[in-house]
Amino acid sequence: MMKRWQFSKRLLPLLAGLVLLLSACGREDLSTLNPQGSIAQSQFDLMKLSIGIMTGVVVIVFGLSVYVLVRYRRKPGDKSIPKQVEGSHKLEIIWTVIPIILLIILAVPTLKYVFAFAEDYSKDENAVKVKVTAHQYWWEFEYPEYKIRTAQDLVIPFGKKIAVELSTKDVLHSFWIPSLAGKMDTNRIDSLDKGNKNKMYFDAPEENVYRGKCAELCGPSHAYMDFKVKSVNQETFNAWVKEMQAPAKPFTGDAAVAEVFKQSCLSCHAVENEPKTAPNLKGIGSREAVAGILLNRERASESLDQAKIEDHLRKWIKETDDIKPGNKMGVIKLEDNEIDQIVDYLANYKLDSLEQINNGIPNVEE
Amino acid sequence: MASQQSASNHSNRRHKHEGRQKHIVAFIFSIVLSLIAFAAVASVAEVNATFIIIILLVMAVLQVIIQMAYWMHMKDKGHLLPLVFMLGGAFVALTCIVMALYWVWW
Amino acid sequence: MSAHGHHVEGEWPHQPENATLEGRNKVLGFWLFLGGEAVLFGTLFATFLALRDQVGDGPTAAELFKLPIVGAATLILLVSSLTSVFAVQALHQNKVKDLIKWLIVTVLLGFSFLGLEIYEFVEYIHHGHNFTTSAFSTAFYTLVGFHGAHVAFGVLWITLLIIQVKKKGLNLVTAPKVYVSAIYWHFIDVVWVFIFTVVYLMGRVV
Amino acid sequence: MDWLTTVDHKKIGILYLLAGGLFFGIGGIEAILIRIQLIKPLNDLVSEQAFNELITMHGTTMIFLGVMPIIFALMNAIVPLQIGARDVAFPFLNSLGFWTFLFGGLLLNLSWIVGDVPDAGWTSYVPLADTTYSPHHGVDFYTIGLQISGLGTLLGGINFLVTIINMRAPGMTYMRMPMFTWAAFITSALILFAFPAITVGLILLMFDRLFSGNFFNVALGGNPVLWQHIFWIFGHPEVYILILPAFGIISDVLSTFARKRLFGYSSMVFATILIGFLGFMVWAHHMFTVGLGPVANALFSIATMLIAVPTGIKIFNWIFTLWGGSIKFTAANLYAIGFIPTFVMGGVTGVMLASAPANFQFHDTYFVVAHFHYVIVGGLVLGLFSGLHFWWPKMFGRTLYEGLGKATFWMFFIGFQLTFFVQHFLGLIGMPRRVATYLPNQGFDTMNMISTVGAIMMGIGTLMFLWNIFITSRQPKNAANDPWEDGRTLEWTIPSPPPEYNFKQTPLVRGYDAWWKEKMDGNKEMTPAEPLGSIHMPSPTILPFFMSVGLFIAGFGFMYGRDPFDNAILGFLFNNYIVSIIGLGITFGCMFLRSVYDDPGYHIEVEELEDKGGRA
Ligand code: HEA
Ligand code: HEA
Ligand SMILES: [Cu+2]
Repeated sequence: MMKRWQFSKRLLPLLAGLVLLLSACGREDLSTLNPQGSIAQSQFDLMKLSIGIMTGVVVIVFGLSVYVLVRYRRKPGDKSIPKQVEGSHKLEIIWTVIPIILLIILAVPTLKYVFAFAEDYSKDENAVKVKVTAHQYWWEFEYPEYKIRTAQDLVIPFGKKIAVELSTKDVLHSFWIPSLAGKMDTNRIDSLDKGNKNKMYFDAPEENVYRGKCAELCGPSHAYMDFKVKSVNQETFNAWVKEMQAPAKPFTGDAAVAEVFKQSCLSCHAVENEPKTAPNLKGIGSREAVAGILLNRERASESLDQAKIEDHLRKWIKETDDIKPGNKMGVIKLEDNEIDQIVDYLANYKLDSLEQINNGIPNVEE
Repeated sequence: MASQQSASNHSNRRHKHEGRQKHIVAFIFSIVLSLIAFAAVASVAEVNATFIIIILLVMAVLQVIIQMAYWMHMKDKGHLLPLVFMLGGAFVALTCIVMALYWVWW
Repeated sequence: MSAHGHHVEGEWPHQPENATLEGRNKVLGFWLFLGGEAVLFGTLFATFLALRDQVGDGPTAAELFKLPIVGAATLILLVSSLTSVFAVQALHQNKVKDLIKWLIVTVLLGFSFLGLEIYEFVEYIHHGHNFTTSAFSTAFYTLVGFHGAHVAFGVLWITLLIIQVKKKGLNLVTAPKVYVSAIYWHFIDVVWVFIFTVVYLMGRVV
Repeated sequence: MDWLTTVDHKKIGILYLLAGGLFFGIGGIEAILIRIQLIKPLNDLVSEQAFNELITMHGTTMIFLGVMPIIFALMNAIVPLQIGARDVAFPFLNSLGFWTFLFGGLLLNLSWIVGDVPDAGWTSYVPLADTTYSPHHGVDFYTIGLQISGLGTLLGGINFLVTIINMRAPGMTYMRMPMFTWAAFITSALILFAFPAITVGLILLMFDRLFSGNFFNVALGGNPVLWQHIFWIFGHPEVYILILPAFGIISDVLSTFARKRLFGYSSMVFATILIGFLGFMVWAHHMFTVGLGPVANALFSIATMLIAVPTGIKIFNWIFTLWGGSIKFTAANLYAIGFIPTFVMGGVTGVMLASAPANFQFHDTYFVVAHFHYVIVGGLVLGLFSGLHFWWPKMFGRTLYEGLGKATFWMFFIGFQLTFFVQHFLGLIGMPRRVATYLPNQGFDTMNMISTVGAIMMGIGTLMFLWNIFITSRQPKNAANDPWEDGRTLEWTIPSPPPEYNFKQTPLVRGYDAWWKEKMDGNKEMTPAEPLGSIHMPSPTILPFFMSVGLFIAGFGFMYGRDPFDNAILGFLFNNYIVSIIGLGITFGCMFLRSVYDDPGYHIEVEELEDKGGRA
């Protein structure tokens, strides 16, 4: 008995060290091991607990195995027959009961969080409601309270609960922001708004930009279906809402191209808040990425790179099928000067409210 | 195997004599149970639907038990393994049905 | 455990289907197969139950189903199950003529069941209830159709057995086959009990 | 020709091994391609579409066509011997099962040649697998190929169940059966109950795709979640179908090479049954993020965790089998010993995944990929290698080279750990699975590279194994009856390879570890349970082969039934389903023949037995 305790005592610092190692892992805007939001934090706590238990189990099994293998190896020429043991009830009970106890230790917080995470904030006045609609291969974010709609960059006020309602327009996708909250599938809702609609909630603690991903195979461009969560302070958020509600910025190029833009682009995209089959373009010049995947900056500590924005827009218009194979846009036939003017308009369609966060957050981890 | 065989011989000999009536009784039971079920549905206007469904299911299960026991010889000796495997199948089937009723739509 | 079993040569065993190892294997194997079939139909029932209210623009179960036809089909199948029991009794008593007689009756009843089902389906199609009308219709035709296909297979199979028994007589090779086909036939009947309950009667209730 | 018509379970076992090995190789090559594509960020070795095809075919091929047939190979070759039977219960069905599996598998892989490859993942979730989003024939190859091969698996399962129930030698009670036979028994029962469910699922998907059904068509009331349920109601039992035989192999190998009776035999049996049973009640742990609600998630979390208990019982019983034993480190035993810690690592990550709230983070990431490759490759595949080394002499009469076998083990094992250990961390730091590539600067690069290097080492390991087979096959067939000298069970009492009738005289079993008991009692051979007599054998037949060809043709015909054809004759044949009708005609015609012409079989007479007796 004494010996076993000694053994576990030596184990404890090992476990502690492991947990420490884990918590330093990965990008803070991406890793589940570097949780930022409260949900991700609880999930991380649960993970730490389970990793602790499992490491214990593994160490015990390894330890026993190594001991047995070293101690009972057959010497060359050994013809002796070991004692044929049938089994041992005492041991059987030990290795039935101990795992059960370990499982109970894991099951209790599991149950607690299962119900905690299922709480419904969609009626809570203090929560910001967002309807997330997934498309092959982009994300639509509608704020029903404010009657606005955006795409790819989910703008939220930090410190508040964000109550999300999820669905998809085509195949299944899954909405995942690793450093803020675990994922939830987007299911199909039929034309009568009937179907398996999912709800979840999360929050972010501070100003930052988090990486979100699609976590359900959804076709060839599944790997490129990234999005970003921009968490800003309440004033910025309010300003942003105002800006989004205001009429769109008029096209800046010449009239002929304006017509082309209207015919070729706005047939699917919107610059106002109406629902369309393609991502809303309002304020696209201040988004984190073009098409969700062509990043305009690597980290939130840098500022958005205007050259990159223009470059990415141009690339996207010209090579959309290479960048996201299978996407619904397809290559649009445009003259070079038309592309120039459209890129110019879009790249400079900025939202002033987001200027500060777009210029880089100084204290974000490198 | 052999002992099992001869054990069932006895019951079989009796089987021969009482045989037919027993099956006809099972048949009549089946008919009556079906009739009750059909009648229950015909009376749907008057009674509460859940109640009727329960009646329907009870009738179906009873009928199936009777048919399995008599017509499929389940109640005879040497049918332990068939019973175990049929119950296994029924268990998985029931699992599927529970799934369909509770976890497909929400 | 030899192939010839242990019955005295010339005497007809009480359970001819179990008299040889091959026979015992066949009967047991068939039971196991039916265990699998139970899962097969269970999954189909589950699918049907999940989709039964999803009628879209098509007719609902309550509008569609006519109980007299279903009642008649039920009666036919129940009687055929009884005649198939009689066939097995004849088998146990080594009465070849009776056996063939009852098998023929069973097959004829099976055919009439199928006829009724086809008539029913045609009727529904006239009411705009096609395979592709709604999730309900697809699930309905799949479940009931699967059962129908089992009946059709059973009918063909038993017909083949009748021919075999006529040609080769009743012996320890043919006996297990006949016995197993009877078990199959009862199983189809049992599935039908659930179909008329769950699909038709419950369809009329809600 | 002999091989096409054989109904001998030992030869069918070898056929399963060949076919399974071929598909394992194909699946492995697909794995290597996946890994090379992922070796660095934004790699473009293969297109995104091709990548999805690779993962789909890798998962499907490995599970259904690679490892399951190898399991069936060992079960065919060994189970009848372990229970002292002359043959399986249904030699004809056994052969039919093999050929339907093979032609189903060929149909599935024909997709590579046709160019329409399944691309919706091995789970084939709708609507992605619908005709709207996967309009080419890829998924049709999946639904129809798997239906045909699944039929073969189901037949095999029933066959083993009846064999084990009805064909045991006198004295071989259930509680004296070797663990591998027990595992085969429970695995077969799981097959019996799980495969019909996936068959229905595949039929529904096929109806939707080929005949415009609405099961999963949301616009007309269908429900995609239904598919997920049906898939996983099959899918979870399937993973125990895979692992239980490995448990059986490990039990037999460890006790043999520790020269010790399996510790806690009856609790091992009990645990196997319990795992099989619980396996049907946990499927929704693959669906925690689907949105079933907190009650379902809670129930399935707890149910899933419970499986750790019976599995733990097994693990500790193995360790205590070794405890106090006299352990010999043969290649077979190395694989078995390597299995224990590796499988436990995979198992405990399974329990982590079972915690629904944490699963929201793990799900669909490389953490899951790491989990299941630890249990499948680190568990099952190591188990299969162990079993193959162990029973190779029994199957082929030649012993694989020990030295090369051990080197192979180390190559494969180290490669395995490199490949999959880092994947846990990849998942945790945010890498989703099934991504064709990834952006740089996310901290994924180094670990992906390590993973790819490991995969290549596994590939080299597999090649070394093939080389071992090759050079061994050029040696004389001289394996002794009991080549390991510590054999415990009945298969080691007969020549290697066994004669077609296995046992000249059915042995009388007097206890658990029947052969070991006789050895300990000083006997040189088993006591026969019957006098020497002529042996009845089933005749070879080509019908199963043609029945399967018929299904293959029919399936192919259905797939193209609604396609436009340029060629008028082809169009006529396919669009009127004449091809399918011909195929089904062949199958049913063969069934008819089989039913009408009874197989009289043939007898091996006593004189013949006596002069065959000495020869292998
Ligand atoms: C051979 C195959 C195999 C085996 C044996 C297992 C075994 C287990 N699996 Fe795994 N699993 C897969 C193959 C397998 N799995 C596959 C292929 C997938 C992914 C499919 C896909 O999405 O493509 C998957 C996915 C998967 C998921 C879903 C993940 C997700 O997609 O989000 C979950 C969740 O609960 C899970 C759990 C488990 C558990 C609890 C076990 C248990 O049976 C493990 C039990 C074993 C142990 C626990 C170790 C030994 C025990 C002890 C030493 C006792 C003490 C232990 C404790 C107290 C913890 N598995
Ligand atoms: C039995 C099951 C099984 C086995 C054995 C394996 C074995 C391997 N798997 Fe696989 N895997 C799955 C089942 C399996 N896998 C499943 C179900 C999925 C999920 C699919 C999905 O998402 O839908 C998956 C997914 C999967 C992924 C994730 C893909 C993704 O999500 O994007 C990866 C990536 O590393 C991977 C790698 C490997 C590797 C390196 C091996 C190695 O162990 C392979 C080692 C073998 C070899 C390298 C063979 C070498 C070949 C030769 C030497 C040639 C011989 C030639 C002939 C005989 C013809 N697998
Ligand atoms: Cu599982």
